[in-house]
Amino acid sequence: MRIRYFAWLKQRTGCVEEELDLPAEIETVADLVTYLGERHPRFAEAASGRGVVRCAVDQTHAEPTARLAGAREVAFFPPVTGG
Amino acid sequence: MRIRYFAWLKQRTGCVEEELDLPAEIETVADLVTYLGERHPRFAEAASGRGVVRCAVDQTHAEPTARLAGAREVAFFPPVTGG
Amino acid sequence: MIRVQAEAFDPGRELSRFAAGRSDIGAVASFTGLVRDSHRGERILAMTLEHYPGMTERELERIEAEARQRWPLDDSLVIHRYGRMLPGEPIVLVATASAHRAAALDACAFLMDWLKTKAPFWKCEETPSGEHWVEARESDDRAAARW
Amino acid sequence: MIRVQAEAFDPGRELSRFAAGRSDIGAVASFTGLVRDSHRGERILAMTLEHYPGMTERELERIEAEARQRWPLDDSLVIHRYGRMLPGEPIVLVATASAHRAAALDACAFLMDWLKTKAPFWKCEETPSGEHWVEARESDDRAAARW
Repeated sequence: MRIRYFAWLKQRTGCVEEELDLPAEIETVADLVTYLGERHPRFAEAASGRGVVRCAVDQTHAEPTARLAGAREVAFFPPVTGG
Repeated sequence: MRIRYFAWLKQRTGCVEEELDLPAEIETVADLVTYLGERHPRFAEAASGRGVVRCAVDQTHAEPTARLAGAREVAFFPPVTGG
Repeated sequence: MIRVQAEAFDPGRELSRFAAGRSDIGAVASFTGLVRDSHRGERILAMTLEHYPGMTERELERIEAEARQRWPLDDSLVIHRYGRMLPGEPIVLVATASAHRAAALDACAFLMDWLKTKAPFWKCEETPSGEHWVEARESDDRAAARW
Repeated sequence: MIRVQAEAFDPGRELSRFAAGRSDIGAVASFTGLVRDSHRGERILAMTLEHYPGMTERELERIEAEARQRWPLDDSLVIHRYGRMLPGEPIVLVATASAHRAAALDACAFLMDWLKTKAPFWKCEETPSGEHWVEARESDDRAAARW
Protein backbone atom coordinates (compact mmCIF):
# COMPACT_ATOMS: atom_id res chain seq x y z
CA MET A 1 0.00 0.00 0.00
CA ARG A 2 1.17 3.48 -0.84
CA ILE A 3 1.23 5.90 2.09
CA ARG A 4 1.53 9.64 1.41
CA TYR A 5 2.21 12.54 3.75
CA PHE A 6 1.42 16.20 3.15
CA ALA A 7 2.40 19.60 4.58
CA TRP A 8 4.27 19.43 7.91
CA LEU A 9 3.57 15.70 8.32
CA LYS A 10 6.33 15.14 5.75
CA GLN A 11 8.75 16.65 8.25
CA ARG A 12 7.43 14.35 10.99
CA THR A 13 7.94 11.18 8.97
CA GLY A 14 10.95 12.32 6.97
CA CYS A 15 9.30 11.16 3.76
CA VAL A 16 6.78 12.23 1.15
CA GLU A 17 5.54 8.71 0.50
CA GLU A 18 6.37 5.10 1.23
CA GLU A 19 5.29 1.74 -0.16
CA LEU A 20 4.40 -0.73 2.62
CA ASP A 21 3.23 -4.33 2.84
CA LEU A 22 0.86 -4.14 5.77
CA PRO A 23 0.27 -7.04 8.18
CA ALA A 24 -3.19 -8.56 7.76
CA GLU A 25 -4.37 -7.29 11.16
CA ILE A 26 -4.24 -3.65 9.96
CA GLU A 27 -7.92 -3.32 9.02
CA THR A 28 -8.86 0.32 9.64
CA VAL A 29 -7.39 3.81 9.35
CA ALA A 30 -6.97 3.84 13.15
CA ASP A 31 -5.00 0.56 12.98
CA LEU A 32 -2.77 2.07 10.29
CA VAL A 33 -2.14 5.24 12.34
CA THR A 34 -0.93 3.09 15.25
CA TYR A 35 1.25 0.99 12.96
CA LEU A 36 2.81 4.06 11.29
CA GLY A 37 3.36 5.64 14.71
CA GLU A 38 5.70 2.76 15.55
CA ARG A 39 7.75 3.49 12.42
CA HIS A 40 7.71 7.27 12.93
CA PRO A 41 7.59 8.41 16.58
CA ARG A 42 7.03 12.04 15.62
CA PHE A 43 4.05 10.99 13.49
CA ALA A 44 2.64 9.20 16.56
CA GLU A 45 3.09 12.38 18.56
CA ALA A 46 1.13 14.42 15.98
CA ALA A 47 -1.55 11.75 15.65
CA SER A 48 -2.16 11.76 19.41
CA GLY A 49 -3.63 15.27 19.14
CA ARG A 50 -7.34 15.25 18.43
CA GLY A 51 -8.23 16.20 14.84
CA VAL A 52 -4.65 17.18 14.01
CA VAL A 53 -4.01 14.37 11.54
CA ARG A 54 -6.59 13.80 8.82
CA CYS A 55 -6.77 10.90 6.40
CA ALA A 56 -7.91 10.16 2.86
CA VAL A 57 -8.31 6.62 1.50
CA ASP A 58 -7.95 6.47 -2.27
CA GLN A 59 -8.29 10.27 -2.40
CA THR A 60 -11.52 10.46 -0.40
CA HIS A 61 -11.71 11.89 3.14
CA ALA A 62 -11.91 8.99 5.63
CA GLU A 63 -12.68 8.65 9.34
CA PRO A 64 -10.49 6.59 11.72
CA THR A 65 -13.07 3.80 11.58
CA ALA A 66 -12.91 3.55 7.76
CA ARG A 67 -11.78 0.12 6.49
CA LEU A 68 -8.71 -0.26 4.31
CA ALA A 69 -9.66 -3.44 2.41
CA GLY A 70 -8.85 -2.95 -1.27
CA ALA A 71 -7.32 0.51 -0.78
CA ARG A 72 -4.29 1.37 -2.92
CA GLU A 73 -3.34 4.77 -1.53
CA VAL A 74 -3.76 6.24 1.94
CA ALA A 75 -2.78 9.85 2.67
CA PHE A 76 -2.25 11.69 5.96
CA PHE A 77 -2.30 15.46 6.32
CA PRO A 78 -3.13 18.29 8.73
CA PRO A 79 -6.47 20.14 8.47
CA VAL A 80 -6.64 21.89 5.10
CA THR A 81 -5.90 25.62 4.76
CA GLY A 82 -6.61 26.48 1.13
CA GLY A 83 -8.69 29.31 -0.28
CA MET B 1 -43.48 72.96 -2.60
CA ARG B 2 -42.23 70.82 -5.43
CA ILE B 3 -44.01 67.48 -5.80
CA ARG B 4 -42.41 64.77 -7.97
CA TYR B 5 -43.79 61.48 -9.25
CA PHE B 6 -41.82 58.47 -10.44
CA ALA B 7 -42.41 55.28 -12.45
CA TRP B 8 -46.09 54.46 -13.05
CA LEU B 9 -47.28 57.16 -10.64
CA LYS B 10 -46.49 59.68 -13.40
CA GLN B 11 -49.20 58.01 -15.48
CA ARG B 12 -51.64 58.25 -12.57
CA THR B 13 -51.13 61.99 -12.09
CA GLY B 14 -50.40 62.88 -15.69
CA CYS B 15 -47.31 64.83 -14.61
CA VAL B 16 -43.67 64.35 -13.66
CA GLU B 17 -43.67 67.19 -11.16
CA GLU B 18 -45.76 70.11 -10.01
CA GLU B 19 -45.14 73.22 -7.91
CA LEU B 20 -47.86 73.70 -5.28
CA ASP B 21 -48.63 76.25 -2.57
CA LEU B 22 -50.02 74.00 0.12
CA PRO B 23 -52.70 75.14 2.60
CA ALA B 24 -51.28 75.53 6.12
CA GLU B 25 -53.26 72.55 7.43
CA ILE B 26 -51.20 70.10 5.34
CA GLU B 27 -48.70 69.12 8.02
CA THR B 28 -47.70 65.51 7.32
CA VAL B 29 -47.04 63.20 4.39
CA ALA B 30 -50.41 61.56 5.02
CA ASP B 31 -52.15 64.97 4.82
CA LEU B 32 -50.38 65.64 1.52
CA VAL B 33 -51.40 62.27 0.09
CA THR B 34 -55.05 63.08 0.85
CA TYR B 35 -54.69 66.56 -0.66
CA LEU B 36 -53.03 65.25 -3.84
CA GLY B 37 -55.67 62.52 -4.08
CA GLU B 38 -58.29 65.25 -4.54
CA ARG B 39 -56.32 66.74 -7.45
CA HIS B 40 -55.56 63.32 -9.01
CA PRO B 41 -58.27 60.68 -8.47
CA ARG B 42 -56.09 57.93 -9.93
CA PHE B 43 -53.31 58.86 -7.49
CA ALA B 44 -55.84 58.51 -4.64
CA GLU B 45 -56.77 55.08 -5.97
CA ALA B 46 -53.10 53.97 -5.92
CA ALA B 47 -52.46 55.52 -2.50
CA SER B 48 -55.39 53.60 -1.00
CA GLY B 49 -53.45 50.32 -1.46
CA ARG B 50 -51.25 49.54 1.52
CA GLY B 51 -47.54 50.11 0.85
CA VAL B 52 -48.10 50.79 -2.86
CA VAL B 53 -47.13 54.46 -2.75
CA ARG B 54 -43.88 55.38 -1.01
CA CYS B 55 -42.65 58.85 -0.18
CA ALA B 56 -39.40 60.76 0.17
CA VAL B 57 -39.14 64.18 1.78
CA ASP B 58 -36.14 66.16 0.53
CA GLN B 59 -34.72 62.97 -0.95
CA THR B 60 -34.96 60.88 2.21
CA HIS B 61 -37.43 58.01 2.66
CA ALA B 62 -40.34 59.20 4.83
CA GLU B 63 -43.26 57.55 6.62
CA PRO B 64 -46.86 58.84 6.36
CA THR B 65 -46.47 60.44 9.79
CA ALA B 66 -43.41 62.46 8.76
CA ARG B 67 -43.83 66.24 9.03
CA LEU B 68 -43.45 68.51 6.03
CA ALA B 69 -42.39 71.73 7.81
CA GLY B 70 -39.48 73.26 5.89
CA ALA B 71 -39.51 70.64 3.13
CA ARG B 72 -38.74 71.84 -0.38
CA GLU B 73 -39.31 68.67 -2.39
CA VAL B 74 -41.60 65.71 -1.79
CA ALA B 75 -41.54 62.68 -4.08
CA PHE B 76 -43.99 59.81 -4.50
CA PHE B 77 -43.12 56.48 -6.09
CA PRO B 78 -43.94 52.77 -6.06
CA PRO B 79 -41.70 50.32 -4.14
CA VAL B 80 -38.24 50.37 -5.72
CA THR B 81 -37.13 47.64 -8.15
CA GLY B 82 -33.47 48.36 -8.92
CA GLY B 83 -30.53 46.01 -8.82
CA MET C 1 -17.21 54.40 -4.00
CA ILE C 2 -20.58 55.03 -5.62
CA ARG C 3 -21.15 55.46 -9.35
CA VAL C 4 -24.55 56.07 -10.93
CA GLN C 5 -24.27 56.20 -14.70
CA ALA C 6 -26.07 55.70 -18.01
CA GLU C 7 -22.98 54.21 -19.69
CA ALA C 8 -22.45 50.47 -19.96
CA PHE C 9 -19.60 49.00 -17.92
CA ASP C 10 -17.62 45.75 -17.80
CA PRO C 11 -17.85 44.22 -14.30
CA GLY C 12 -14.69 42.14 -14.90
CA ARG C 13 -12.66 45.19 -15.81
CA GLU C 14 -14.06 47.12 -12.83
CA LEU C 15 -13.11 44.26 -10.52
CA SER C 16 -9.59 44.14 -11.94
CA ARG C 17 -9.25 47.84 -11.09
CA PHE C 18 -10.85 47.45 -7.68
CA ALA C 19 -8.19 46.32 -5.23
CA ALA C 20 -5.46 46.61 -7.90
CA GLY C 21 -2.05 47.33 -6.43
CA ARG C 22 -3.15 46.51 -2.87
CA SER C 23 -1.64 43.59 -0.99
CA ASP C 24 -3.43 44.08 2.34
CA ILE C 25 -6.70 42.63 1.08
CA GLY C 26 -7.36 38.93 1.58
CA ALA C 27 -10.86 38.71 0.19
CA VAL C 28 -12.93 40.36 -2.54
CA ALA C 29 -16.61 39.52 -2.99
CA SER C 30 -18.75 40.78 -5.85
CA PHE C 31 -22.26 40.68 -7.17
CA THR C 32 -23.35 41.59 -10.69
CA GLY C 33 -27.01 41.98 -11.65
CA LEU C 34 -27.77 41.62 -15.37
CA VAL C 35 -30.76 42.13 -17.65
CA ARG C 36 -32.36 38.73 -18.32
CA ASP C 37 -33.94 37.86 -21.64
CA SER C 38 -37.12 36.54 -20.02
CA HIS C 39 -39.21 37.17 -16.92
CA ARG C 40 -42.13 35.02 -15.77
CA GLY C 41 -42.13 33.29 -19.13
CA GLU C 42 -42.33 36.48 -21.17
CA ARG C 43 -39.54 37.59 -23.49
CA ILE C 44 -37.72 40.78 -22.50
CA LEU C 45 -36.61 42.92 -25.43
CA ALA C 46 -35.09 45.70 -23.32
CA MET C 47 -35.20 47.20 -19.86
CA THR C 48 -35.31 50.87 -18.88
CA LEU C 49 -34.29 51.93 -15.39
CA GLU C 50 -35.72 55.19 -14.14
CA HIS C 51 -34.13 56.67 -11.04
CA TYR C 52 -34.33 59.70 -8.76
CA PRO C 53 -31.16 61.70 -9.45
CA GLY C 54 -29.72 63.06 -6.25
CA MET C 55 -31.65 60.76 -3.94
CA THR C 56 -30.10 57.72 -5.66
CA GLU C 57 -26.54 58.79 -4.87
CA ARG C 58 -27.54 59.82 -1.37
CA GLU C 59 -29.21 56.46 -0.60
CA LEU C 60 -26.37 54.43 -2.09
CA GLU C 61 -23.84 56.39 -0.05
CA ARG C 62 -25.90 55.86 3.07
CA ILE C 63 -26.09 52.10 2.41
CA GLU C 64 -22.35 51.91 1.70
CA ALA C 65 -21.57 53.83 4.92
CA GLU C 66 -23.81 51.40 6.85
CA ALA C 67 -21.94 48.40 5.40
CA ARG C 68 -18.58 49.93 6.28
CA GLN C 69 -19.73 50.52 9.81
CA ARG C 70 -20.99 46.95 10.24
CA TRP C 71 -18.06 45.10 8.64
CA PRO C 72 -14.29 45.74 8.60
CA LEU C 73 -14.06 46.59 4.91
CA ASP C 74 -10.91 47.86 3.22
CA ASP C 75 -12.87 49.09 0.22
CA SER C 76 -16.27 48.94 -1.42
CA LEU C 77 -17.74 49.83 -4.79
CA VAL C 78 -21.28 50.20 -6.08
CA ILE C 79 -21.94 50.91 -9.77
CA HIS C 80 -25.57 51.18 -10.88
CA ARG C 81 -26.80 52.04 -14.36
CA TYR C 82 -29.96 53.88 -15.35
CA GLY C 83 -31.59 54.33 -18.76
CA ARG C 84 -32.23 51.71 -21.44
CA MET C 85 -30.29 48.44 -21.62
CA LEU C 86 -30.49 45.12 -23.45
CA PRO C 87 -30.57 41.51 -22.20
CA GLY C 88 -27.13 40.37 -21.07
CA GLU C 89 -26.03 43.89 -20.07
CA PRO C 90 -24.94 44.49 -16.46
CA ILE C 91 -27.24 46.72 -14.39
CA VAL C 92 -25.40 46.77 -11.09
CA LEU C 93 -22.04 45.78 -9.63
CA VAL C 94 -21.32 45.61 -5.91
CA ALA C 95 -17.81 44.73 -4.72
CA THR C 96 -16.36 44.55 -1.22
CA ALA C 97 -12.81 43.99 0.00
CA SER C 98 -11.75 42.87 3.43
CA ALA C 99 -9.00 41.00 5.21
CA HIS C 100 -11.61 38.36 5.95
CA ARG C 101 -13.83 36.21 3.78
CA ALA C 102 -17.03 36.37 5.83
CA ALA C 103 -16.91 40.17 6.07
CA ALA C 104 -16.53 40.57 2.30
CA LEU C 105 -19.28 38.06 1.46
CA ASP C 106 -21.77 39.24 4.08
CA ALA C 107 -21.25 42.93 3.29
CA CYS C 108 -21.74 42.22 -0.43
CA ALA C 109 -25.05 40.41 0.22
CA PHE C 110 -26.12 43.18 2.62
CA LEU C 111 -25.37 45.94 0.09
CA MET C 112 -27.47 44.16 -2.56
CA ASP C 113 -30.36 43.48 -0.19
CA TRP C 114 -30.53 47.08 1.01
CA LEU C 115 -30.00 48.50 -2.47
CA LYS C 116 -32.93 46.37 -3.70
CA THR C 117 -35.31 47.91 -1.15
CA LYS C 118 -33.95 51.43 -0.61
CA ALA C 119 -32.25 52.76 -3.74
CA PRO C 120 -34.79 54.68 -5.85
CA PHE C 121 -34.68 52.77 -9.14
CA TRP C 122 -37.66 51.46 -11.08
CA LYS C 123 -37.48 48.90 -13.87
CA CYS C 124 -39.71 49.09 -16.92
CA GLU C 125 -39.60 46.02 -19.18
CA GLU C 126 -40.18 46.07 -22.93
CA THR C 127 -41.87 42.85 -23.99
CA PRO C 128 -43.60 41.71 -27.20
CA SER C 129 -46.92 42.63 -25.51
CA GLY C 130 -45.83 46.12 -24.48
CA GLU C 131 -44.12 47.93 -21.62
CA HIS C 132 -44.58 46.87 -18.00
CA TRP C 133 -43.29 48.38 -14.77
CA VAL C 134 -41.73 45.58 -12.74
CA GLU C 135 -43.46 44.96 -9.42
CA ALA C 136 -41.46 44.83 -6.20
CA ARG C 137 -41.12 41.42 -4.58
CA GLU C 138 -41.95 40.64 -0.99
CA SER C 139 -38.92 38.35 -0.90
CA ASP C 140 -36.73 41.45 -1.32
CA ASP C 141 -38.24 43.01 1.80
CA ARG C 142 -37.62 39.79 3.71
CA ALA C 143 -34.03 39.63 2.47
CA ALA C 144 -33.36 43.21 3.59
CA ALA C 145 -35.02 42.65 6.98
CA ARG C 146 -32.62 39.87 7.99
CA TRP C 147 -29.70 42.30 8.46
CA MET D 1 -15.95 24.20 -14.12
CA ILE D 2 -12.92 23.37 -11.98
CA ARG D 3 -9.38 24.57 -12.69
CA VAL D 4 -6.37 23.74 -10.51
CA GLN D 5 -3.26 25.45 -11.82
CA ALA D 6 0.17 26.83 -10.96
CA GLU D 7 -0.22 29.79 -13.34
CA ALA D 8 -1.36 33.20 -12.12
CA PHE D 9 -4.79 34.37 -13.32
CA ASP D 10 -6.75 37.63 -13.47
CA PRO D 11 -10.08 37.24 -11.64
CA GLY D 12 -11.60 40.20 -13.51
CA ARG D 13 -10.76 38.70 -16.88
CA GLU D 14 -12.07 35.29 -15.79
CA LEU D 15 -15.33 36.90 -14.66
CA SER D 16 -15.71 38.74 -17.97
CA ARG D 17 -15.42 35.38 -19.75
CA PHE D 18 -17.72 33.63 -17.29
CA ALA D 19 -21.31 34.28 -18.35
CA ALA D 20 -20.15 36.10 -21.53
CA GLY D 21 -22.66 35.87 -24.36
CA ARG D 22 -25.44 34.59 -22.11
CA SER D 23 -28.58 36.62 -21.54
CA ASP D 24 -30.48 34.13 -19.36
CA ILE D 25 -28.41 34.91 -16.25
CA GLY D 26 -29.70 37.56 -13.86
CA ALA D 27 -27.06 37.30 -11.16
CA VAL D 28 -23.35 36.55 -10.89
CA ALA D 29 -21.62 36.33 -7.51
CA SER D 30 -17.90 35.93 -7.04
CA PHE D 31 -15.28 35.53 -4.37
CA THR D 32 -11.56 36.07 -4.79
CA GLY D 33 -9.03 35.06 -2.14
CA LEU D 34 -5.66 36.82 -2.32
CA VAL D 35 -2.29 36.54 -0.64
CA ARG D 36 -2.07 39.17 2.11
CA ASP D 37 1.15 40.96 2.97
CA SER D 38 0.73 40.32 6.69
CA HIS D 39 -0.80 37.74 9.01
CA ARG D 40 -1.17 38.11 12.78
CA GLY D 41 1.16 41.09 12.67
CA GLU D 42 3.95 39.30 10.81
CA ARG D 43 5.04 40.31 7.33
CA ILE D 44 4.39 37.75 4.59
CA LEU D 45 7.05 37.64 1.88
CA ALA D 46 5.48 34.84 -0.13
CA MET D 47 3.06 31.96 0.19
CA THR D 48 3.40 28.42 -1.13
CA LEU D 49 0.35 26.25 -1.55
CA GLU D 50 0.90 22.51 -1.51
CA HIS D 51 -1.95 20.34 -2.70
CA TYR D 52 -2.86 16.70 -3.32
CA PRO D 53 -3.04 16.34 -7.12
CA GLY D 54 -5.95 14.15 -8.10
CA MET D 55 -7.78 14.42 -4.79
CA THR D 56 -7.93 18.23 -5.16
CA GLU D 57 -9.81 18.07 -8.47
CA ARG D 58 -12.03 15.29 -7.15
CA GLU D 59 -12.99 17.22 -3.99
CA LEU D 60 -13.59 20.47 -5.86
CA GLU D 61 -15.80 18.67 -8.37
CA ARG D 62 -17.73 17.07 -5.54
CA ILE D 63 -18.23 20.43 -3.82
CA GLU D 64 -19.31 22.07 -7.09
CA ALA D 65 -21.78 19.24 -7.76
CA GLU D 66 -23.19 19.67 -4.25
CA ALA D 67 -23.70 23.42 -4.85
CA ARG D 68 -25.42 22.79 -8.17
CA GLN D 69 -27.73 20.30 -6.51
CA ARG D 70 -28.65 22.70 -3.70
CA TRP D 71 -29.13 25.87 -5.76
CA PRO D 72 -30.53 26.52 -9.26
CA LEU D 73 -27.23 27.59 -10.83
CA ASP D 74 -26.78 28.26 -14.53
CA ASP D 75 -23.03 28.01 -14.24
CA SER D 76 -20.21 27.85 -11.71
CA LEU D 77 -16.45 28.21 -11.78
CA VAL D 78 -13.70 27.40 -9.28
CA ILE D 79 -10.08 28.30 -10.04
CA HIS D 80 -7.47 27.47 -7.39
CA ARG D 81 -3.74 27.98 -7.68
CA TYR D 82 -0.96 25.94 -6.12
CA GLY D 83 2.77 26.64 -5.85
CA ARG D 84 4.48 29.85 -4.80
CA MET D 85 2.81 33.25 -5.00
CA LEU D 86 3.40 36.79 -3.78
CA PRO D 87 1.26 39.19 -1.71
CA GLY D 88 -1.53 40.68 -3.82
CA GLU D 89 -1.77 37.63 -6.08
CA PRO D 90 -5.10 35.80 -6.34
CA ILE D 91 -5.16 32.30 -4.87
CA VAL D 92 -8.74 31.30 -5.56
CA LEU D 93 -11.74 32.49 -7.56
CA VAL D 94 -15.25 31.14 -7.09
CA ALA D 95 -18.04 32.40 -9.35
CA THR D 96 -21.69 31.40 -9.56
CA ALA D 97 -24.43 32.38 -11.99
CA SER D 98 -28.15 32.07 -11.46
CA ALA D 99 -31.42 33.65 -12.47
CA HIS D 100 -31.72 34.71 -8.84
CA ARG D 101 -29.57 36.81 -6.54
CA ALA D 102 -29.88 34.77 -3.35
CA ALA D 103 -28.98 31.52 -5.14
CA ALA D 104 -25.82 33.04 -6.65
CA LEU D 105 -24.69 34.67 -3.39
CA ASP D 106 -25.47 31.71 -1.13
CA ALA D 107 -23.89 29.16 -3.47
CA CYS D 108 -20.75 31.31 -3.71
CA ALA D 109 -20.41 31.50 0.10
CA PHE D 110 -21.13 27.76 0.38
CA LEU D 111 -18.47 26.86 -2.20
CA MET D 112 -15.87 28.89 -0.33
CA ASP D 113 -16.83 27.49 3.07
CA TRP D 114 -16.67 23.89 1.88
CA LEU D 115 -13.52 24.48 -0.15
CA LYS D 116 -11.86 25.90 2.99
CA THR D 117 -12.52 22.72 4.98
CA LYS D 118 -12.48 19.95 2.34
CA ALA D 119 -10.16 20.81 -0.56
CA PRO D 120 -6.66 19.40 0.15
CA PHE D 121 -4.53 22.55 0.06
CA TRP D 122 -1.99 23.61 2.67
CA LYS D 123 -0.51 27.09 2.96
CA CYS D 124 3.10 27.66 3.94
CA GLU D 125 4.04 31.29 4.66
CA GLU D 126 7.47 32.78 4.13
CA THR D 127 8.10 35.44 6.77
CA PRO D 128 11.23 37.32 7.90
CA SER D 129 11.50 34.77 10.74
CA GLY D 130 11.24 31.72 8.49
CA GLU D 131 8.64 29.42 6.96
CA HIS D 132 5.45 28.50 8.80
CA TRP D 133 2.63 26.16 7.89
CA VAL D 134 -0.64 28.02 8.39
CA GLU D 135 -2.90 26.49 11.02
CA ALA D 136 -6.53 25.74 10.23
CA ARG D 137 -9.10 27.93 11.96
CA GLU D 138 -12.01 26.66 13.98
CA SER D 139 -14.11 29.45 12.49
CA ASP D 140 -13.74 27.74 9.09
CA ASP D 141 -15.25 24.54 10.49
CA ARG D 142 -18.14 26.52 11.94
CA ALA D 143 -18.69 28.35 8.66
CA ALA D 144 -18.82 25.05 6.74
CA ALA D 145 -21.13 23.45 9.31
CA ARG D 146 -23.90 26.03 8.81
CA TRP D 147 -24.80 24.70 5.35
